[in-house]
Amino acid sequence: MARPSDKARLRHTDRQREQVLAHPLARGLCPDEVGRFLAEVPQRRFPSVAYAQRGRLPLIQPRGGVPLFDAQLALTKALSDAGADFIPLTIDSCTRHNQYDTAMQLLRRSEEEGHSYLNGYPLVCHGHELTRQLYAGLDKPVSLRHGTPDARLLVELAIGSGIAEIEGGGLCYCLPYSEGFPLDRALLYWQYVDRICALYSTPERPIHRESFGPLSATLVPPAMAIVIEIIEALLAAEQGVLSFAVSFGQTGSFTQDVATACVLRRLVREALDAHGFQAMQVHLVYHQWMGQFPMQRERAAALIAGSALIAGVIGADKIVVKTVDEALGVPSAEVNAEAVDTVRYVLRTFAAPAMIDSSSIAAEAALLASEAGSILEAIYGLSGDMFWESVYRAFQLGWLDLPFSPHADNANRLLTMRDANHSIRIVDPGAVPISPADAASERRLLSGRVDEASTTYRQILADIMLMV
Amino acid sequence: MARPSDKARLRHTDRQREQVLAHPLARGLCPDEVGRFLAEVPQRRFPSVAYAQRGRLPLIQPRGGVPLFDAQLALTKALSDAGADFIPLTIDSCTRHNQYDTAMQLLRRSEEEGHSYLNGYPLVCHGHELTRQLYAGLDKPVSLRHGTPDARLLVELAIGSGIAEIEGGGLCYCLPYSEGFPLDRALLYWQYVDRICALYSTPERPIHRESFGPLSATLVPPAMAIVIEIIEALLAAEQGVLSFAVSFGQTGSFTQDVATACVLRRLVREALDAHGFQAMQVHLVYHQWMGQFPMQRERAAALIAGSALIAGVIGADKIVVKTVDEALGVPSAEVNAEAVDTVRYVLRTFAAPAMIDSSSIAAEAALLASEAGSILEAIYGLSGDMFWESVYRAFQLGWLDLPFSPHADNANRLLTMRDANHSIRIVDPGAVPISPADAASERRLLSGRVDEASTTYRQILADIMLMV
Amino acid sequence: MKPAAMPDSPAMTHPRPGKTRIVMGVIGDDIHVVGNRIIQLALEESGCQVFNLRTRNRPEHFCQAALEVNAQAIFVSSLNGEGEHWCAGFRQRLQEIGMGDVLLYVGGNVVVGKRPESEVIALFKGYGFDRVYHQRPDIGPAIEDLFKDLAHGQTQ
Amino acid sequence: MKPAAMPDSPAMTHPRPGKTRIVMGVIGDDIHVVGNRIIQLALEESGCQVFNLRTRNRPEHFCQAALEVNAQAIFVSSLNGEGEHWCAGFRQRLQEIGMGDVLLYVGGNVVVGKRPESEVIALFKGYGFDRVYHQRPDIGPAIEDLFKDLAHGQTQ
Ligand code: B12
Ligand code: B12
Repeated sequence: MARPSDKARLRHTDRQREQVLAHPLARGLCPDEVGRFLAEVPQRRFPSVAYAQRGRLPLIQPRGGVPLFDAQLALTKALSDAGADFIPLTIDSCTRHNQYDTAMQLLRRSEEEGHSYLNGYPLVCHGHELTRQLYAGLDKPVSLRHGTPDARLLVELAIGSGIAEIEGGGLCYCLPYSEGFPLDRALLYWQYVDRICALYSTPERPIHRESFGPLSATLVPPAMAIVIEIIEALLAAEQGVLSFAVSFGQTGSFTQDVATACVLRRLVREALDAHGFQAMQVHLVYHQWMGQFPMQRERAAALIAGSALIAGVIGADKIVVKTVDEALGVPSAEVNAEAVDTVRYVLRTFAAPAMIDSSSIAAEAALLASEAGSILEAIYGLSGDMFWESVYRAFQLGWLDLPFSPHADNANRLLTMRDANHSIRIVDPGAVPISPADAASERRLLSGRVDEASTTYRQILADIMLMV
Repeated sequence: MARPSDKARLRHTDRQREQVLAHPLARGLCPDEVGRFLAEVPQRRFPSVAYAQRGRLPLIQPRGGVPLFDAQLALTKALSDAGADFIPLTIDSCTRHNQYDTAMQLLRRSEEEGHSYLNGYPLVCHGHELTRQLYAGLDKPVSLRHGTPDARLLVELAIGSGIAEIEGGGLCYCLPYSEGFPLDRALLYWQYVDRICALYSTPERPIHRESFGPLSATLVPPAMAIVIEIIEALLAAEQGVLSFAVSFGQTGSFTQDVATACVLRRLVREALDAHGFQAMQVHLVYHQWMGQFPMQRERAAALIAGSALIAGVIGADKIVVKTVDEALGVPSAEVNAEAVDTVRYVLRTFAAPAMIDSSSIAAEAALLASEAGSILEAIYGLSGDMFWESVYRAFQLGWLDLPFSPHADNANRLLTMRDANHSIRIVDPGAVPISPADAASERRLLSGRVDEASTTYRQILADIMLMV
Repeated sequence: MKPAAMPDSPAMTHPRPGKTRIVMGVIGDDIHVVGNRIIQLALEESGCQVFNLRTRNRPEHFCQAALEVNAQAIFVSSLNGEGEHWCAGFRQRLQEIGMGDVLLYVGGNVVVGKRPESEVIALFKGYGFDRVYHQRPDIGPAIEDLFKDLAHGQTQ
Repeated sequence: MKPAAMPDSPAMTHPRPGKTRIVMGVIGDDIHVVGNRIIQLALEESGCQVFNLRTRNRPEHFCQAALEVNAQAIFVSSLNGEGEHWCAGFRQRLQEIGMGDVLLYVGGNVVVGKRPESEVIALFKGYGFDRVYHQRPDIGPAIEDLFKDLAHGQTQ
């Protein structure tokens, strides 16, 4: 039995750190210098402080990353002026796959040809000294948004740039974001990242970690997302991280969103306390609809407004915002700022009642809690020395199985569909260890769906295109 | 004690009807011919049928009225194609004040100069024969939307045009819609309208009546709206109307909307049953935000989407839709159709959980039910022969007092403000007979408001401009 | 229909010396009173003496009231779109009763539907209005303009 | 990085006679797989034999697979915006290995951000693509076009 524990804490990372910082693009970053720099930036640059000062409304965080420094500076100002509470730095996909040469080449082309060849900010190419200037004088937290199985160099440079929130994790940045990066290696690399975050942290200025709950953003059953979020909170806690956020993506069902929020909050707290990690503070982040967006501008705006209202209802600590151009492409600074203004407007004007409940919400929450509990217990029960090894073993066994994952080793036996309330139901659990009773409940809730028999691509597409 | 009862039913309306139909613009309308015509239009032209066939989602009704027949026909088609379940006919303000000559003059100018001088469709000028052709082949109910203290001629011609839903009432189309039309006269004229609707009705094809709950759409405390809606349901039931809808306008508070919907539904049913009107079917209609709209297009779209989601949550039978041009002026057919599409989109995609509750919703509902109950009991207790006389007496006593009413006889002693949840609170009940305990609860709930002392125009404006 | 004679609201009878005297009201068969209520409060808070005709007025109601209280300015509101019809020839009516120099402002949603801003302003300037506040929710700027115009002695 | 050699997915080995043989996959460091999954299902349901390279491919992966299975068409997907870079010179690569006549389609969000539709289509036609489906969520029309193009014997 390998329960999560601080015995798994990496005792000496120096040798590995030397290797990581030996990369030419690390440009001789010095951890001590970065430590001193972090001690001087404004305190509100640390998410734990921003969260502590939060009023009644969820904090707002857009996405945003463009190749060139000047354009990123302009975008940062526009988003801050529009009322963003967290400033994003979204990293391009080449850098996410450690293809720094391609990133450098495409950065140059973007400069020369005056339009973007990269879908984000190539931080490793720009380096931490230049990137620090993006945030000179900023008193809001900056969040690194990427999808990087091996993020060791990227995160060293990001923290070196004064970025105090690091999104990601061994599971959530491997299974949805790579075609086959070995999961065991990703889990170990993210142990290193968690450890570095802990080393840079002080009680008042902790480097904050946030897990990516939406995963493949496509028909992921909430129980699976809840389990993965709890695993990553535990893995980070093992390394000494003290400030963490779990998150999940809008499911497409109002009922299931409210139930997921309530179960995720409760179970992550229980799991941390049960393993002696009472000291870790946990927040809840809600991602606006992460699946296929409607092309029609008015519908996209309505989707953004409706999901902002749900964020208010579930009392999310932070909401990650989409724009009306989501189905088209990377949005302009104006469209992005407009999305921040609209979400802020909805959160302010539709002051939603806290703690709402209903019979359908309570039933959904009970089912999700039972399913997540069963999967976690099964993983805790696996033999082995380290909790991360049990996690890896569970993935190989198909106990952790992510619908629509590009990963070659993903079991792909877990099948899901939407019920009449648009909630995501488990048609076939595959090897996922939920109880037979829960599996039966899932299928019963599906009986409402008339065309459940037909699994033609049209019917799967209908569930994916729910919001179009 | 003058309790509502069918003893108040007008026994002989022939003489008054002759007078009404003697108006030259009645163009010799013949009630029998209209009766035969109503028996032949498609059954789905009757709201009771549309409501009975309603699926899970609220039915959608836009607003819309333009001076010229051709333009109104095009608008009718555009709204129907966009998915409207009810088709509106919004009447211009001259006709609402029985200024038929001015309406005729402005209709002609609109024709000659190619732009509108009227803010709606002058049905009395166009007549019922021409207006019938607007709806040839339509199998959806048409709703007369206006604001007319003396609607006797207008309603005769509307029903003659095949319109089977008549909005209005003695209180709701007098107090917010006239600078001083004598309320007793309005109450009697609307008894006539209710009676005509009942006479044209058959059990399968009842002419449907809908009361206008938003009233002045400005800081109206829900208890007052609930009381006025119940009064108008009772007055219509006295005249034999069998199909009725009560309505209310979005309050600006998610919590208060949910509470208002639940209390209004329950109390109107109880009041009707208590007075022997079990046969009357009652539906609940929700008006999207009726106050000052934001000029900014994206915010207006967000307000429309957010309020559509609330309509889903409260399980409204029908939602009356606003457009993104609300703050600018009468919308174009395209903008109006777009609003229908967006609301339909939100209702479909955000399948809200039915019967939600929370501690704050339950507390609000209890307070509103107690206040509405007290006011109704006081009115029932007034001496007099007819219930409508008690209603008139209550208005003179200031027991019925409408904030922001243009009516010269309105008491204007009832003062309201928003609390921290944006709910409308009673600062001073004036003569409105709510219990001292409830009045104290209202003030206690206001304590959250910091600036409650200052009643400068800026602070009142802030409550009015909540959604801007 | 409103009685042609001046409504006998208390503030109407005797203008107070020194205070800026303003007649205001909503024109046409228009019952929008919320803005009317707000404008009265705002004008009074900035020290004006306000004669409010409230809603559903004809042009002659404004002219008669302006004559009676020797008004320095008239604020005409139109929200329901009838303004284009009822405001025609407004300045001429004032000139006919010797009040041609009164400051004349109009505001609200002064035409039906969306029309080019420049076209709307030209239309009401043609009717003799000094300033036009079409689709401008905030009354603040208009009150500043009022005191600027008064300071320039545009009126006695 | 993906191994340069063809991944040994079962459908890969021996093309079935008579069925239209299509190679498909996502190009660049792009891991968007949802559309890829849907397109495979749709093509198979319309009777094609599909060789799916899945995600994170280079142009040479497509060319090698097309040669190996003697493909009649190649469906290239690009969602993350890297298409403009990786699709350059695609037709030329095919010509160099004697596959110059293969039908070549591209679709998804093929450039970064919003660019004029005409400019995007011209760009990829310049790379040698027969058809370009930029920001077109529905795969239906592309499959119809495929059978039309095949019927015109544009390919052996
Ligand atoms: C609340 C409201 C109502 C309420 C009114 C309650 C009442 N008795 O007052 C109800 C529901 C009863 C109502 C009814 C109608 N309404 Co209405 N209503 C509105 C709404 C939503 C807000 C108006 C409001 O109260 N604003 C808040 C106050 C504080 O602002 P305000 O009135 O605009 O006034 C401010 C400014 O305009 C400015 N201002 C105003 N006058 C002046 C004058 C001067 C000199 C200056 C300097 C400034 C100035 O300062 C004021 C203070 O801040 C508006 C749309 C909007 N604006 O969002 C439609 C609106 C005004 N209504 C409209 C219409 C047409 C009607 C109806 C005729 C119904 C119909 N056919 O649709 C009826 C009126 C019948 C009649 N006889 O006139 C239209 C007018 C269309 C147009 N002009 O093209 C609007 C614009 C809605 C729309 N987009 O169609 N309405
Ligand atoms: C779901 C999603 C994700 C998921 C993907 C999960 C997975 N592994 O598949 C997650 C959250 C992981 C993700 C990550 C990223 N994403 Co993403 N993602 C989306 C989203 C919301 C929907 C895509 C989707 O699944 N659609 C449903 C399927 C059925 O449709 P489809 O993929 O478009 O494919 C259909 C059509 O395009 C067409 N088609 C596709 N290919 C072809 C080929 C041919 C020949 C033909 C005929 C037709 C055709 O038919 C398909 C079937 O219907 C889109 C935005 C949107 N479309 O609303 C963004 C989007 C594609 N992502 C985008 C980006 C940039 C990224 C990231 C790089 C992060 C970043 N920098 O923002 C990373 C990718 C990292 C990487 N290494 O590539 C951008 C691309 C921007 C651009 N091109 O300008 C988009 C457009 C969002 C945006 N507006 O910025 N994403």
